[in-house]
Amino acid sequence: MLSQDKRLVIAKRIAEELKEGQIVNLGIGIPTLVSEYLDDKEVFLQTENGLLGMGPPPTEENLDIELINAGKEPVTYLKSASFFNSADSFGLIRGGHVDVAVLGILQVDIKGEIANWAVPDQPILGVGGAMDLVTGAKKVIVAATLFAKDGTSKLVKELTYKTSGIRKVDLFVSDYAVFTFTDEGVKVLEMMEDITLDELSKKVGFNLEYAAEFNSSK
Amino acid sequence: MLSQDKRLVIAKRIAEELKEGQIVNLGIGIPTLVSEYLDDKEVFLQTENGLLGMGPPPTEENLDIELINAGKEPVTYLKSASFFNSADSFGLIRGGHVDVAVLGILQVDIKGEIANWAVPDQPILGVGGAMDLVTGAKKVIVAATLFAKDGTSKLVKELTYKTSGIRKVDLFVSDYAVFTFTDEGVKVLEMMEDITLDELSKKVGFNLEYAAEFNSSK
Amino acid sequence: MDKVIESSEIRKLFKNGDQILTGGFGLSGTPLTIIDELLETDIKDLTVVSNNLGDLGQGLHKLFMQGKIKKAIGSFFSINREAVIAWSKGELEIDLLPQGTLAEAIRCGGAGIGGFYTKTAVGTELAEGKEERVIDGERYIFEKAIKGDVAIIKAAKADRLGNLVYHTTARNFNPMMATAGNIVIAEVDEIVEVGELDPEYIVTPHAYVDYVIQSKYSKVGSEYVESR
Amino acid sequence: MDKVIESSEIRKLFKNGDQILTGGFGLSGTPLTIIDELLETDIKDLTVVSNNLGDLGQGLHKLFMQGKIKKAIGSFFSINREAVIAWSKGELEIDLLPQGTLAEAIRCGGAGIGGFYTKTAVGTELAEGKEERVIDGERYIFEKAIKGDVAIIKAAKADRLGNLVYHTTARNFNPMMATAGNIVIAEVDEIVEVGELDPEYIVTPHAYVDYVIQSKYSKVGSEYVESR
Repeated sequence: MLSQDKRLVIAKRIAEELKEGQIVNLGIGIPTLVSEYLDDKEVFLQTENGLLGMGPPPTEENLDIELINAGKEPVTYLKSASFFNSADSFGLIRGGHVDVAVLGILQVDIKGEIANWAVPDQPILGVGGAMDLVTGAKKVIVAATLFAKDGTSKLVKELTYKTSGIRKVDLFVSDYAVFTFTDEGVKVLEMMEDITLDELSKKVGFNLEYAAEFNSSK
Repeated sequence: MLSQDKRLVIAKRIAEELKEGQIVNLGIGIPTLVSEYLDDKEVFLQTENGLLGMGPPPTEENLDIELINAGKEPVTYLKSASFFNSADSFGLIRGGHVDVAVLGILQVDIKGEIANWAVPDQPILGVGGAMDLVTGAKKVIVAATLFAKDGTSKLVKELTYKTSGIRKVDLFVSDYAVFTFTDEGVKVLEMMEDITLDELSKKVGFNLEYAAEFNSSK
Repeated sequence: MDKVIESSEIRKLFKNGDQILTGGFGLSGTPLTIIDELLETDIKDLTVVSNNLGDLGQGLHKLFMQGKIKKAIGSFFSINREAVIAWSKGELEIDLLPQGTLAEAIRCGGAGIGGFYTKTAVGTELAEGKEERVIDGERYIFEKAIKGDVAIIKAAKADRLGNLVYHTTARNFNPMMATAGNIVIAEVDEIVEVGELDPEYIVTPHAYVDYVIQSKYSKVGSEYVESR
Repeated sequence: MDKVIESSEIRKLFKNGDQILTGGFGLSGTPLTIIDELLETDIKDLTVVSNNLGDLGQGLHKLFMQGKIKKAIGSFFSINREAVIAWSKGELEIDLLPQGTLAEAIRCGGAGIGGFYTKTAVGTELAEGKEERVIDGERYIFEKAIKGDVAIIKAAKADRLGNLVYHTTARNFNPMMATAGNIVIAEVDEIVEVGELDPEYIVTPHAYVDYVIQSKYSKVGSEYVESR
């Protein structure tokens, strides 16, 4: 698959995971694409700079550059929306009132701990709301291609990049497979490609197991 | 003087102390009377249950029992007013944004520490906003008759009632005299009655001194 | 989505021993209809977090008189004579907090803050047994966040999703209580359609609210009267 | 009372070494006119508290390029290439905080809270050297409140007393910054008479605001343009 196609497949699969009525925060990158696959499902998008009820990007006509999302892109708002300040916005996030956060990652380890803010060998001068979202959301889904551009697996035995927090994520939707994280660690929930468990294990570099609820029909 | 006259004299003297544009919180009792002597001076009254810009009591016609002050009496609001929640209201108080708090007291000691919440030999089940106001207001003025009903002085060498906090008050306006509190302790700033310093000292039970800025013309 | 339910349906949301966060200052902003529904249940041993325990024999006062309250956490109970007597006899536990500390502790509970340091009450009886810490040369005491099993609040208007706006000083503790309850029930004077409340002016976003009920009380002169 | 002044009058309110709290997220809600006035002064060695250091070469970015900023406290500086280079060379101090921790620390600074415990960043590099505490079985780290000498903020409308309302996501950090500055200057798009703002909807009460100036910037398409 082309890179953009992979991204869309991941976004679409995550959209299926969201439930009617949920409060959802979508991170920058693939997570942002999830909103395009929600169809009729009413989920309420929160953006940490102070809006619940974010709508699609504006047309040129109704562009308002003060009305932006956390990625600083212009957005619109829905009629159910509300605006609030940054302290209250992070109160919503950290206090456990966001049902699902969908986040990009650099790495996720086999226990579900993620690294998504600090690129190695580069000055680390940005964290934004990444750590608050990992810590506070009721459910965290990570969205990423399974392999970095240099071919290394983002699913790792131990993080080599800096951790975003001690909170374990719930789900990792990649272009090859969907992984769940329980007390027993990572398990394969679904294959997204026509690939065997052995082949996938070889690719990531360690043995993977199916989850009890593995769905082979997907 | 009759008891009510004394209260009015104290309230009037405190009104003189307030400056145009100040944010002022008036406690229950004599402090509430201060608002009647503000004349044309524009001060903004804050009430800790969530209103800045409190107006006079309502007429029967415009009574709204949800619109009350901290003493649970119906009030009105001025056109410059704003409403906020209790956490923000105490942020305003504790954060030092109230210029003057005028408070009733049971006792004030010679260093300026006050007791105004717990009556001895009675169950202590109420504190309300008393301690927040003592702690947070930029200036604290206490308003009380100098002597309790049993004749004992409210100005004492050491508190025998429970303290409201370590913060020292700035001014004590009583029916006999106005007292200031500096690092050197209590001083007499003005006489409110035709009485000598000696007579006053005898009445309170210890020696009092004039403040450097004592104003004999008052 | 529609969060509006019949008031009687809320009875099943409570259980024995719950910690109930209750909005209101005096009776202003108190969810009187929700409290009436609680009176119809056999729930007991409640811990109530509220500035006061009702007023003038109304609101939480009725709940207390029915013997449902085991413990009260708040700032001002002195005027509730019966509560004072019960406390003296050891029949009612009371945790007394300065009003600002109470408000802040609930805000923290809803915002994922574990606790905070306040200047208020340093050196007083209410600081006894509490950790003291000097920050930048000033003395502070530690206070833990407060959360609840159920928050019962009163607002002026709700839309069907649960966005809320308040009326004057009836706002008081309600917005914080709304953030800190596991289940949040809002009683309102008026229910409107989604889109009727201005997004700039919504005080409590719908994310915090689980159920909305129509209040049965109206203001008539100087009283709250059950009228519906 | 009238807090409205000419924008050039604010220059005298700053001094070398000040800690300046600045509202805004990206450029949305950033007081661009106030920053331009600062550029006209010879003030230096500033510590700036702000989510980011401007964007697209505007706002605080200009102040930084003029060499006035000694230290920045915020959550996201990565996109400011020049700041990153200066930091690498040791010419710029940076305190990096998670965005929610930053917002909360400023709110505490304005509200008389000395510090607080947050779950965010526990176990990460940003928690290094910070006190950890377990509250009810969960791990938290301690963060100190943040205050400033001057807060510079941007609102949509002010009345002449300084009551403020905001526009959509341009609200962001501004209401907190307004509470935590010793001197608070608000830049606004529109100045109205007292009484024109609804008391229920005022976000920042006038008690927090010392000076109000008219913004010289307008939104034109996808840009903020100096137009007055």
